[in-house]
Amino acid sequence: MSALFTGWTGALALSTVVIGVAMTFVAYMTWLERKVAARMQNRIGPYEVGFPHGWLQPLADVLKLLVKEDITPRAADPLLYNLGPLLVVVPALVGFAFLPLGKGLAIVDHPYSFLFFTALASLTLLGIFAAGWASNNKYALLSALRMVAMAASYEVPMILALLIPALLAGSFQLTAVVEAQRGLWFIGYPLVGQLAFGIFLLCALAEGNKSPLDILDAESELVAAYNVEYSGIKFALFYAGEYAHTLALCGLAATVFFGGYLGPAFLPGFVWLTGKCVVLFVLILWIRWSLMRMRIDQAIRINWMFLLPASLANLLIAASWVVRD
Amino acid sequence: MAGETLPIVGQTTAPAGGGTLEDIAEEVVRFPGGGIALLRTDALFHWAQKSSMWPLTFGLACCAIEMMATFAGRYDLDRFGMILRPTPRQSDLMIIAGTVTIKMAPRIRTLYDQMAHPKWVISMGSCANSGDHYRNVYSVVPGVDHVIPVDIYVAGCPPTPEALLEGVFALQRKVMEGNRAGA
Amino acid sequence: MPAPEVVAALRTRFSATPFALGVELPATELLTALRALRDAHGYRYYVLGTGTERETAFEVLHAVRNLESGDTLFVKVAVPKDAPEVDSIAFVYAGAEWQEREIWDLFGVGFKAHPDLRRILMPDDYPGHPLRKSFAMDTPWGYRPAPAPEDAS
Amino acid sequence: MSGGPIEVVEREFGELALNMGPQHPSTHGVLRLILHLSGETVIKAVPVIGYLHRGVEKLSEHLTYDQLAPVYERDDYLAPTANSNAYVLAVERLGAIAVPRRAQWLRAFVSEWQRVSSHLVWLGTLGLDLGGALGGGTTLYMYCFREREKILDFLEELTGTRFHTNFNLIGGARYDLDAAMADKSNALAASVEAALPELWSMSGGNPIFSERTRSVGTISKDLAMGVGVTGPTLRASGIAYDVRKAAPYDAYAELPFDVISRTAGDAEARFQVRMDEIRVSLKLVRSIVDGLPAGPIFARKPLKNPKATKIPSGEVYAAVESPRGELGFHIVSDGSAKPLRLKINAPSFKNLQVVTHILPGGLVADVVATLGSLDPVLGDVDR
Repeated sequence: MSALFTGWTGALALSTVVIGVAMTFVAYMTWLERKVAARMQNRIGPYEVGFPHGWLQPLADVLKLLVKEDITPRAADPLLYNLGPLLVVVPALVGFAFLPLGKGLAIVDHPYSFLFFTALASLTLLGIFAAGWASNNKYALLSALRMVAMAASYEVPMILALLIPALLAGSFQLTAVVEAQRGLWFIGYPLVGQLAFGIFLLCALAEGNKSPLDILDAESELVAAYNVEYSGIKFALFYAGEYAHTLALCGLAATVFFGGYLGPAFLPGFVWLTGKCVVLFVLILWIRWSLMRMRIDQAIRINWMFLLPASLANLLIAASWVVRD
Repeated sequence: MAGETLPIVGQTTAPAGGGTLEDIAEEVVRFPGGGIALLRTDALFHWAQKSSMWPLTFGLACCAIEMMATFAGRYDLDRFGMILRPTPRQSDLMIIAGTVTIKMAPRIRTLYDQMAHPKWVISMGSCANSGDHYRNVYSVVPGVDHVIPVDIYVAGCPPTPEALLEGVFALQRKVMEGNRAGA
Repeated sequence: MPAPEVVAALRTRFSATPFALGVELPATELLTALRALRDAHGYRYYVLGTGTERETAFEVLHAVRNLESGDTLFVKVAVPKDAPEVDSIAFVYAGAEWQEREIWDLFGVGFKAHPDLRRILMPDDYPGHPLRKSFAMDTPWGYRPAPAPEDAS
Repeated sequence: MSGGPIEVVEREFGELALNMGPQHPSTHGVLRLILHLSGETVIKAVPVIGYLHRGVEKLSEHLTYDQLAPVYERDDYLAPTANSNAYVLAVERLGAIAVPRRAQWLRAFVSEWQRVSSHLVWLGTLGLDLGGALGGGTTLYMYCFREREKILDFLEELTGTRFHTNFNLIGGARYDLDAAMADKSNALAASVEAALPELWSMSGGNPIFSERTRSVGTISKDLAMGVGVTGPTLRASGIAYDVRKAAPYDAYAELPFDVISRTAGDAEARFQVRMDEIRVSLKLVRSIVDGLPAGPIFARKPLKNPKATKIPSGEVYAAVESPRGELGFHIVSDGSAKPLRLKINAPSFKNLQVVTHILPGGLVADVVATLGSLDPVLGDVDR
């Protein structure tokens, strides 16, 4: 099966499929977010656009942003300014290529795919910083500086928390990690699995800048933060990139903690994966739409005082447990 | 208990200006298992602009409180695809809700210029329409059309959320026809 | 309305003439009288500062209150129209800073030794002081056009 | 690069002058705040106001006494009846016009309902400040506005308009409260009271909110007295001064209620004071409906010509406890049908002035929390 995907033509065809599927999946996740948020806030959410329940809303948003005027501020640094959106979207989308959709069905089945995925996850933050710094706007600059503080602190416990499943599965290959969960999902391991997932969830909130930790684009303080100066299709890329990044992290959590495509046979593997990913996404939405935002010093204190020691201890316990048997 | 639902006001059936495919398409061919809609790209883009109109968070006075009530749960402009965007770059509708004063007018002008084309303006409330009872006062601009071109005037002091909803539908119909003052 | 014993005390120490809401003082004694009111009589709460234009002079009023007794006392000072200048009490009551800036902005009454005397409500480069009787209400400026002939009130 | 370098003026080295401009999601209207930041901490805050200055005091020298009440309702647009109530009290005190007891009780009735609706808007915008438009804060804002819509429906049924009710006339009230509306008011009070625990759990109850508001923007007692801060902001700093108790007007002399106060003086104390005040107001509304005296609601002969009311020359100051604090009218009249000079003592104007003293030292996030807790209404500030 993976032989088919070698060579230039295969890769090209595959990447269009991945981007096509991933982009529509991301677009309809924006619809899902507005519907879940509306339900939590005792209102209806998108309804009139695409009459029954606003199913045409993402299409309308994308089309409108396509025909919008594309502004590059005169004072902005043109190279970095236009590179920003790409640097945010491309790593997030490439992440989708690594997630194994079925037994041996991963589009890119690389022995170190796990490491590659986490490395890509931090690349999006580079794009956000480039955009924030290049748009020559004080709000964007402040949010870019905040991003550096957040990324530097929240990457560390995330990587440590992700080491646990790799340790338990004994390999850095995502398909092998999923196979190792055939007996018991890694979330099932008593202390080790749950704590690792909890830490990973908090770091995913910080990376995808969702509410309790969305210090990065705190609208009430820094207007629209790094994408202040972006309009039209460049903003659409940012908007999709942010969702793609969060969904990629949810997909990773689903594969690594909740046994990716494993599940009773009556549904194919990839349906299980997307189902688990969407459930995790709704969990993040639930947290996002009910909690207030933390101050940046509180968020960073929580990270260094609590998350880092907890993930180190967790790693210690997991390592000693693996060495014992 | 506290959560009994309030009567929902405003269109819950498809508004006249489009929503179902039949309204915006020139011709729709239906066959078992699906259908093809033939429409001019112009109508498609106008439909997209109409149904995802992102207003700028920009309230001045009492009308801003009524605008906030319109965005809140009961009248819920999110039903028509309107999310509040804080920056002028990403918004395509500016709702002038309140009295325009001489100190604020240049700010409104800069904000309007920063917005990306195509953009529209709804002047909400009689203070924005004509200056209302402050019309002859030294510090008030009698009507926001002295500052920026306006597409839709919503009367009232303050206009009730239903009146603002009607203004939004009128703007949607205007966008569907494709002409706009603001350009 | 104001407490009689305080008015009496002010009349003995300063040449104060009572009026409906409090006492009227000559401009020179304003600062010392308010400091006495704050320290000796316990009027430590600043209520408001306002100006009034009479035919002959401007009047600057400061209202202070003694929170224990709940009594509000107005101190009024007359300021000549040709040289509208009076001592600022921003260092006695912090609240007076903005109120005095507003009186300067709308009436044109200067305040000596004010920490930051700038316009507060009108645009910084606005000519004239709007609340003066001589100032026409619908004066055009900036985006406000001259009133059309039939529109003039 | 394209175009010459943009010359950026930074006054002091290493300091960033950030302009939270008149259009900003969390400045409660058109307040402009120039923050001098070094990194995230605020060194100096310079508020610039006047963007909503509608020259109401100049306008009031050109309109007659009876025409002015609706104009003042547009000043503090979260509690409009408080403005016209204060104005009408001042004119009645100046002109020695008697007001029937029932009208006084009805004025207190509508003022208390609008205090609840104004505190709900404050809680909603505080949620937007702390939670952001794409976060938990919006949920709190939606629930607050859901309760407020019920109050606005009741006011619309009583007076015909949602909040600019034109309820107060010189010498009485314009609308009366019949038995059916009294029952509706009691049912509404019960329904809003039932929703308060839910609002509390979303705000005060959750640790992130109290972490964001504890010891933020603390106003000490003598700073509060010196600047003349009023209302819940003053009572949260330990000074239990309420105009309804200190200088009773309308029906407050005969209504039993307690004045809520805290001593901490920070954003959380102000939050707690306002939340308890909602309960006090709901209790007040019930006791007003129970003890409403019978009788006429307007004592003067019907107004044929608005220019007829002439007030004898003199000077008066009358104050009312609006949701933001002491709202007073200082009227100087020269015996004609128009006031010679009318000064509105706006509570938000004085509450906002304390910002220059308490913001330095905090972070940018504290600026937003402090502004939210002071609840300034810019129409009130700029008049």
